[in-house]
Amino acid sequence: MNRINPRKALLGIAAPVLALLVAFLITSLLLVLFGDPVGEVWKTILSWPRPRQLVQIINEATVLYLSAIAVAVGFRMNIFNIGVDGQYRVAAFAGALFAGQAWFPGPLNVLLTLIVAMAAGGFWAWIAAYLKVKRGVSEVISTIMLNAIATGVVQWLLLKVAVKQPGSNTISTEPIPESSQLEGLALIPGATNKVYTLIVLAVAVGFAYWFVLGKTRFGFDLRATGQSESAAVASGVKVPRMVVTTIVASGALAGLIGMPLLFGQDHSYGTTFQAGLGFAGIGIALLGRNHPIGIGLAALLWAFLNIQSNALQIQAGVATEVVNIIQGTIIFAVVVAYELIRRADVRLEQQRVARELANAGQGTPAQEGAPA
Amino acid sequence: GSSDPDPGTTTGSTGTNTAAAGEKLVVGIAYGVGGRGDQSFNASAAVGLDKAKAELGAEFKEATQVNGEAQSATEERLQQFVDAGATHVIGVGFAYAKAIGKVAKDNPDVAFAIVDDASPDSTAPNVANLVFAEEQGSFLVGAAAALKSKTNTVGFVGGVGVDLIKKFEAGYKAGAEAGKAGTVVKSQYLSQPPDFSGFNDPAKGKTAAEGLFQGGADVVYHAAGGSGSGVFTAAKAANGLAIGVDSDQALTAAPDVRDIILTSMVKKVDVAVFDFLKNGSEGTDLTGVKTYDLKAGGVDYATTGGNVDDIKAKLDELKAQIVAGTITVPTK
Amino acid sequence: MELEGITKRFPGVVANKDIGFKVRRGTVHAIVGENGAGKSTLMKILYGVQRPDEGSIRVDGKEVNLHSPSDAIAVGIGMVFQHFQLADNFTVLENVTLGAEKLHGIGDAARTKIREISDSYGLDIDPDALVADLGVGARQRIEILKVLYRNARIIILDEPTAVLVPQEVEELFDNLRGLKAEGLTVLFISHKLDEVLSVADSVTVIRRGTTIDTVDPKSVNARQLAELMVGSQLPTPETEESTVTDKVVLRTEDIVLAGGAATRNVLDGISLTIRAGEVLGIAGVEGNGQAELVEVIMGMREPTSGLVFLHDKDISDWHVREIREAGVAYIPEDRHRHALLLEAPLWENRVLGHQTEEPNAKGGLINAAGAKADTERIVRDYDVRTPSIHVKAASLSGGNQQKLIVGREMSHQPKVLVAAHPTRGVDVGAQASIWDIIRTARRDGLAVLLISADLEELIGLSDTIHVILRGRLTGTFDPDTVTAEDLGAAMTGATGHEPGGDVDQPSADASAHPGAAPSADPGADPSVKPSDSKDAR
Amino acid sequence: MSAAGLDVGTTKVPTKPSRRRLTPRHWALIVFGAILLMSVLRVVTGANDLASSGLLIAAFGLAVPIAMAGLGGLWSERAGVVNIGLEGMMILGTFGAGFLGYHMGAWWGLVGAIAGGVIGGLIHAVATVIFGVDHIVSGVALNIIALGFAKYLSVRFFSGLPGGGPTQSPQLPQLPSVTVPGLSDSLGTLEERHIFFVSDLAGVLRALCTRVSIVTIIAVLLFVATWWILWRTAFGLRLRSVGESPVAAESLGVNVIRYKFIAVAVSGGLAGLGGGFLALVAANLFRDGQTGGRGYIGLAAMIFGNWRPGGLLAGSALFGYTDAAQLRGGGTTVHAFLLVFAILLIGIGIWQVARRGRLVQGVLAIVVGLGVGAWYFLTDTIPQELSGTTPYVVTLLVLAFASQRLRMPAADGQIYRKGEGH
Ligand SMILES: Nc1ncnc2c1ncn2[C@@H]1O[C@H](COP(=O)(O)OP(=O)(O)OP(=O)(O)O)[C@@H](O)[C@H]1O
Ligand SMILES: Nc1ncnc2c1ncn2[C@@H]1O[C@H](COP(=O)(O)OP(=O)(O)OP(=O)(O)O)[C@@H](O)[C@H]1O
Ligand SMILES: [Mg+2]
Ligand SMILES: [Mg+2]
Repeated sequence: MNRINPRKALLGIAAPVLALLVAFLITSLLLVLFGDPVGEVWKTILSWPRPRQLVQIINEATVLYLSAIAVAVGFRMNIFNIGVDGQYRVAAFAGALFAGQAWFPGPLNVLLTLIVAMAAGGFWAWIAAYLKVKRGVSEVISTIMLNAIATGVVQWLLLKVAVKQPGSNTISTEPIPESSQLEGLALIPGATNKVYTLIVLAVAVGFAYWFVLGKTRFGFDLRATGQSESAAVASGVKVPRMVVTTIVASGALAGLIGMPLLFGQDHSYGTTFQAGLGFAGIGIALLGRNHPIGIGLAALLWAFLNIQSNALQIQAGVATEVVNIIQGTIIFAVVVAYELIRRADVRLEQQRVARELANAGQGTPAQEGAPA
Repeated sequence: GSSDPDPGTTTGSTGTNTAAAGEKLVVGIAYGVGGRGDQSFNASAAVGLDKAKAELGAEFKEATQVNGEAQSATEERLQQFVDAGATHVIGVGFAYAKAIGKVAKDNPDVAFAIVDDASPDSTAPNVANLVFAEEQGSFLVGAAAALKSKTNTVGFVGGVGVDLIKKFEAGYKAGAEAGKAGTVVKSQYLSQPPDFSGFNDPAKGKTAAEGLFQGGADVVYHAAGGSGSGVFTAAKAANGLAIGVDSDQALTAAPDVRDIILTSMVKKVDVAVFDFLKNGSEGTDLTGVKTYDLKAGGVDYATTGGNVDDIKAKLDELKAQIVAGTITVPTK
Repeated sequence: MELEGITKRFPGVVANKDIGFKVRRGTVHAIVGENGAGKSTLMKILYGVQRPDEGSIRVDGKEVNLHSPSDAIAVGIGMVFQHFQLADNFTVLENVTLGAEKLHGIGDAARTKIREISDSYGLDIDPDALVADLGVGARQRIEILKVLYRNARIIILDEPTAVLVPQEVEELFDNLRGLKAEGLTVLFISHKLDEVLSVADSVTVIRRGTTIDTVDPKSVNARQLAELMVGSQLPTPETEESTVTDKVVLRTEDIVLAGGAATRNVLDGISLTIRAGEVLGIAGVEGNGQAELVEVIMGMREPTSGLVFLHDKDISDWHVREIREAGVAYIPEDRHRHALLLEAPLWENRVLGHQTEEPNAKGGLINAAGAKADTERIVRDYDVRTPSIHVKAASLSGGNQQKLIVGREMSHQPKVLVAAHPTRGVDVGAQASIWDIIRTARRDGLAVLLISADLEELIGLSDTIHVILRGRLTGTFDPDTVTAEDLGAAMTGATGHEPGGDVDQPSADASAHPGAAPSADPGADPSVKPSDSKDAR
Repeated sequence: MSAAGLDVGTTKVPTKPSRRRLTPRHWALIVFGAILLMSVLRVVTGANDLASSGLLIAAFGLAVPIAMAGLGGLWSERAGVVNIGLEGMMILGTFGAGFLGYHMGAWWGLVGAIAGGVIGGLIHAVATVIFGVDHIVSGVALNIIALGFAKYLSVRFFSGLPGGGPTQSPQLPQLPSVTVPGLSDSLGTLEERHIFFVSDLAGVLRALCTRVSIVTIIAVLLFVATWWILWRTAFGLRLRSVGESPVAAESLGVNVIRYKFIAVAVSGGLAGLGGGFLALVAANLFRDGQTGGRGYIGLAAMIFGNWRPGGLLAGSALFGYTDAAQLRGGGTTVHAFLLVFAILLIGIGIWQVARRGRLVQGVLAIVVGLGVGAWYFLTDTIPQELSGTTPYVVTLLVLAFASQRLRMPAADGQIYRKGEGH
């Protein structure tokens, strides 16, 4: 983050651009191979979104961003939280249940609900953390299991507390009081729909992520653990405690994923509450290289593709899921591009170090030494 | 470069306009997960649509829901139909409830219909709520199951533990009791929402049905969408009987299992869809809750294959009692 | 074997430049040169791991083209890398047969063959042992067995003696002589010139990637050889006047660290005392508990029983961070694993280990500006050769990495320095400056726990030397009188000091005989002057 | 981030790795004990389905796809490539089975399944082995692509076919299955009697000789073959060596890239076969979303099994058994498990207090155990919503009680670059 190096900046931009092009080519190739209208598909996806779609893109990106940040917190410490999905489900349910009681007036209710949701998500993640630290259970397995368990437990609890609207075939928690519903921000002119008010939450979370990880001692310890567990231990990091804190933090952030949906759209938790956001978060965190701004861009790209692909069936007669192929290919292309650039970069840097050393150390016996 | 398609122009229309009178029907139909080809619920809606195309000259556009998608994506699908010039938009399945409510309010000039929901969420002046009395149909097949059972035990396989499916279960249980008092009904669900894989997992359907058959049941009713094929396989292997759902599955299931399908709880989504479009073509759009029950012919049991011929009289008697209101079928 | 005009360029560096020499069959040929001179690169070229940019290699007069290790193996070349190339979770059998399955399969025939080779060269290797359970010496012998198993006629050994004690080195050399007698050719690299002179039939000196000369070991002495290598004199660790005071700084009391269920204790009753201004050396063959002792003192491991005192405070249950904050500096044995974040810039590595201390932190925040400024200072003061403090630690040479670590650890006015192999693998220049740093700090009252496999270093720097064997302190030596051979013998438990030497070496069990060995006495009798160290001279 | 993860929580004290191998006698004893436990449980709780042949057959059916995915994971991770993309490879396998199975017949379907999986494996191999992409990134991307690709292709190729649709293929032809005629029936009679232990044993044996799909037999053979190839042949030695220490392997002339590549491709083929089983045997058709996360479960089963075929088999069997139990018997059968769990907890609690002197943990375990016991005695069944989570809960519990000694291949998840390690 220091000393912006123009060469690096250029390479940094070249990689994603190149990757997008490659993904474009590969997808086109597949479409041609299977005889689908390539032109129509790209025309649909790459057309400039209408105002209402812009709002949808921003909203979708907001939720995806929160999910990816939750995953990224773990990734920065070499922890693979596949359990974001279950954590946000538990949290969204707990939050909706709490908010629905309307124990507190409007905005306070919102604020407290956020805390409840974070606590619930954090608790669900804590189970995995505890098992990892105390029993050495890989978080990869435990979070997979906990996702499935969350589904059953939440549904069971939901049945106990659900209210049913007459004539409806779905059940949900008590809707949150109107005073706590956030109607949204009219950011995009000409759109009938509104941007989630809780986009500010996403921005705040992104900022906090950047600040805590990059600027604080805690963040330093976290990243050090991720880079080298053994070095972190020797430097005085209490790794088990760190693992618990990080997984719980990741779960708590995951708890926020459902909040924009809850307050800005669904107003209750029910059987049709959006699922699967945790998995999208993994892809986006990887695509954004765990960087707060990178993740933001990746989330927007992801949301753009999701929203634009909605029209694929209607306009091009092609399955919406083509977009998954594009998204997956982009991830591949981006990481491969970064890897190639990394290799080039390492070589250049070594060359530079060696050259400068040779100049500096002229005449000293150990000059060309790079002893191991 | 590329821009929005001009609203009003019709791209990729599939029908030719032979409508004699009234406004030209441009239909947008949004299927639930599974789509037109699911041989069950959505397929039934498609039948109604095809009929409208043939008889009313409607032209239409189709799209299918994606598993676990965002609410906004659901809304967007409907809005896209409107943008593409649809005059009538149909959402197939309760998952469209909120979206229909919202998009209908934004587009008061377009007529909307939703299948399987009559909640305040989807209520608007320009929305027709097409709902079915699944419990009534399930009651009849429950009676059929009980009458045919030699072990006095029958089974039920629900795809996903949602309320709609529990309605099937409730009717089925009541029907079994009415068919033969003391009949034991064993139920099994395959997944819990929001994991909707239970509608898509024939392997699990088969395992659950096997369990029911080996646990003493000899007739199993499924309300499990795509997992139903597994139930049929299990029934065939166990020399038992199975009951289909939504469509007349003795006609649509894989040929080798058709003979063990005792009957099907037919839910005539096609009739409801066609009704809605027919009214539309006549310029009098349906609005409000339209309940398709036994009386309205919206649900029924199927007789294909002749497996229920011997008990038909008894079933029709029960049917008459429900229509007459002497029997009230529970929904829970 | 004949080499001619070998040149190898790496990005930015010419590792080998027009190298040429001949190796006669049935001889031991040594190659010497400073760190980074290009020895390993040359050997890797001979073994097909790397391809030369120019030049040719002839074996028995025929030119060979080595694309991969398989090609080298096919022409009868075998190599023992300095860092053992063994899969820990495999058995000896699996490690040996890997890649050579065609010879005797991977089953009983191979097992028999391994036993046969092991017996005929006295290697004492059980084919079914798990490598993870074996010590360094045995691993080295497995590596040699691997080469013999493949019927290699030319054997390359890259710094085979760095981790061995003198007795093991002697055994190895006996083996080499045996091989030579059978007509095998041995090419070997070492930084220890005495060894080279004792075993080699001819010596090639490489400097800055080129061959300087090939000499007959009988016609030169070590000093001349060193001069050929670097063109200047080798500094040796010289002792100076003792600075030991009577102020006890670090003390351990009967530390026990249990091993697994069925194994013996890893540490067994370790008691030692270090005073301000004292360097306490620990000699031992790798794997005898010294690494664990360091980890216990640093708080990275919980001892099964026993206490650690810093000054008078019991720090046994303190955590690493508290211990470091209290003034214990730490130079770990494996810098890549324990001291550096290789992918992080130098200034972040400056912060590592001192995350909570000035100038790295301000409250809960990292003070990047302060850390960067201080990194600049370390780079200047400790002569860390780097273009900038923003490059990744991985791109520094090992010696410079080590200087950064030493600089970092000395920047917080430590009271105790725990240093494990502080000069391992670093070149002569860096080595000298690290020694200087330790000596200066000692003069200022620092207490140093020094663990080193380099016995010269140990003897030169320490005020007292303990020998550790199988988790116990088995002997105490005065560096002024002890020789490397004596130490080596004690380390292997071969002579004089029996393993479990608490019988005739009371120092290992000081609490039983207070005062008998004051240097190991946990301060039971504070009036005893540490006279048995340097002062007594 | 790297695929290898943190070590925290796993024991670090240099315990000698226990190399106590289980002999056939041990295995027999374990199986015997398990059957005994089931029969005791059956008699005590009256949940007759617990050891029925039907349940066991169903358990096999559910275990095979998981075991195949896990076996795929084993191949890949033994060669040092972490494979979170198993799910994607399985999905491609289901489609391959559906497409070739419909157009060319059941056996070709099997070929299609394997081919689909191999394509997925090759993508993963190219990314991780050639381009050095982080294994997790590649696996996740593969899963996303496979999901979209299978759906896209099924819309493209199955819509409009008789019995097919955008989300499913037409009915697929059946593969043969094997029943030992006389034996199966006579064991059946014995099983019906519900005699303590004898009937349970009969149930188990009957499950082994009744309607065993040919693919199940292939799967079993693949397990044996995997064990033999990886641990008894030169090829296997080399393959495992690149997962333990690629640098050492390279120094001995092993072509590391090639072995990793082969391993990941085989891994894909096996996972694909698991998908093929789902489509061809378990369901007789391809359906979108049919895998339902079984690839991840397979990965978990492999870790559960400590990267060894036997352990993996045990892991998948446990999962398959508990899943079948809850799917067939619902709450009632699962209810019986509560009793086991309660007894286990109380036992552990007593052991903790008596033998290890850990009062707090011990008492806690006993209290929770008593609670579970009370739950057992106060209820007759477990709600559907909760019983569905049985396999996941049981897997997690078993891991929690018996983890720690897991040891993955030493270089698993590390990115290998040729010639850079020495
Ligand atoms: N890929 C590389 N890029 C840059 N420098 C490298 C690379 N590989 C090795 N080096 C440097 O080359 C030097 C020698 O490395 P090498 O691997 O030959 O060590 P070695 O001689 O086998 O071991 P040791 O130095 O411990 O005896 C080290 O300084 C190392 O940092
Ligand atoms: N793979 C590599 N890439 C780039 N540079 C390298 C590589 N390997 C070695 N070097 C460089 O080549 C030079 C010679 O290294 P080499 O390993 O041959 O030294 P050496 O004589 O073995 O030193 P040592 O005594 O430390 O073992 C060093 O400057 C080193 O940094
Ligand atoms: Mg070296
Ligand atoms: Mg070297």
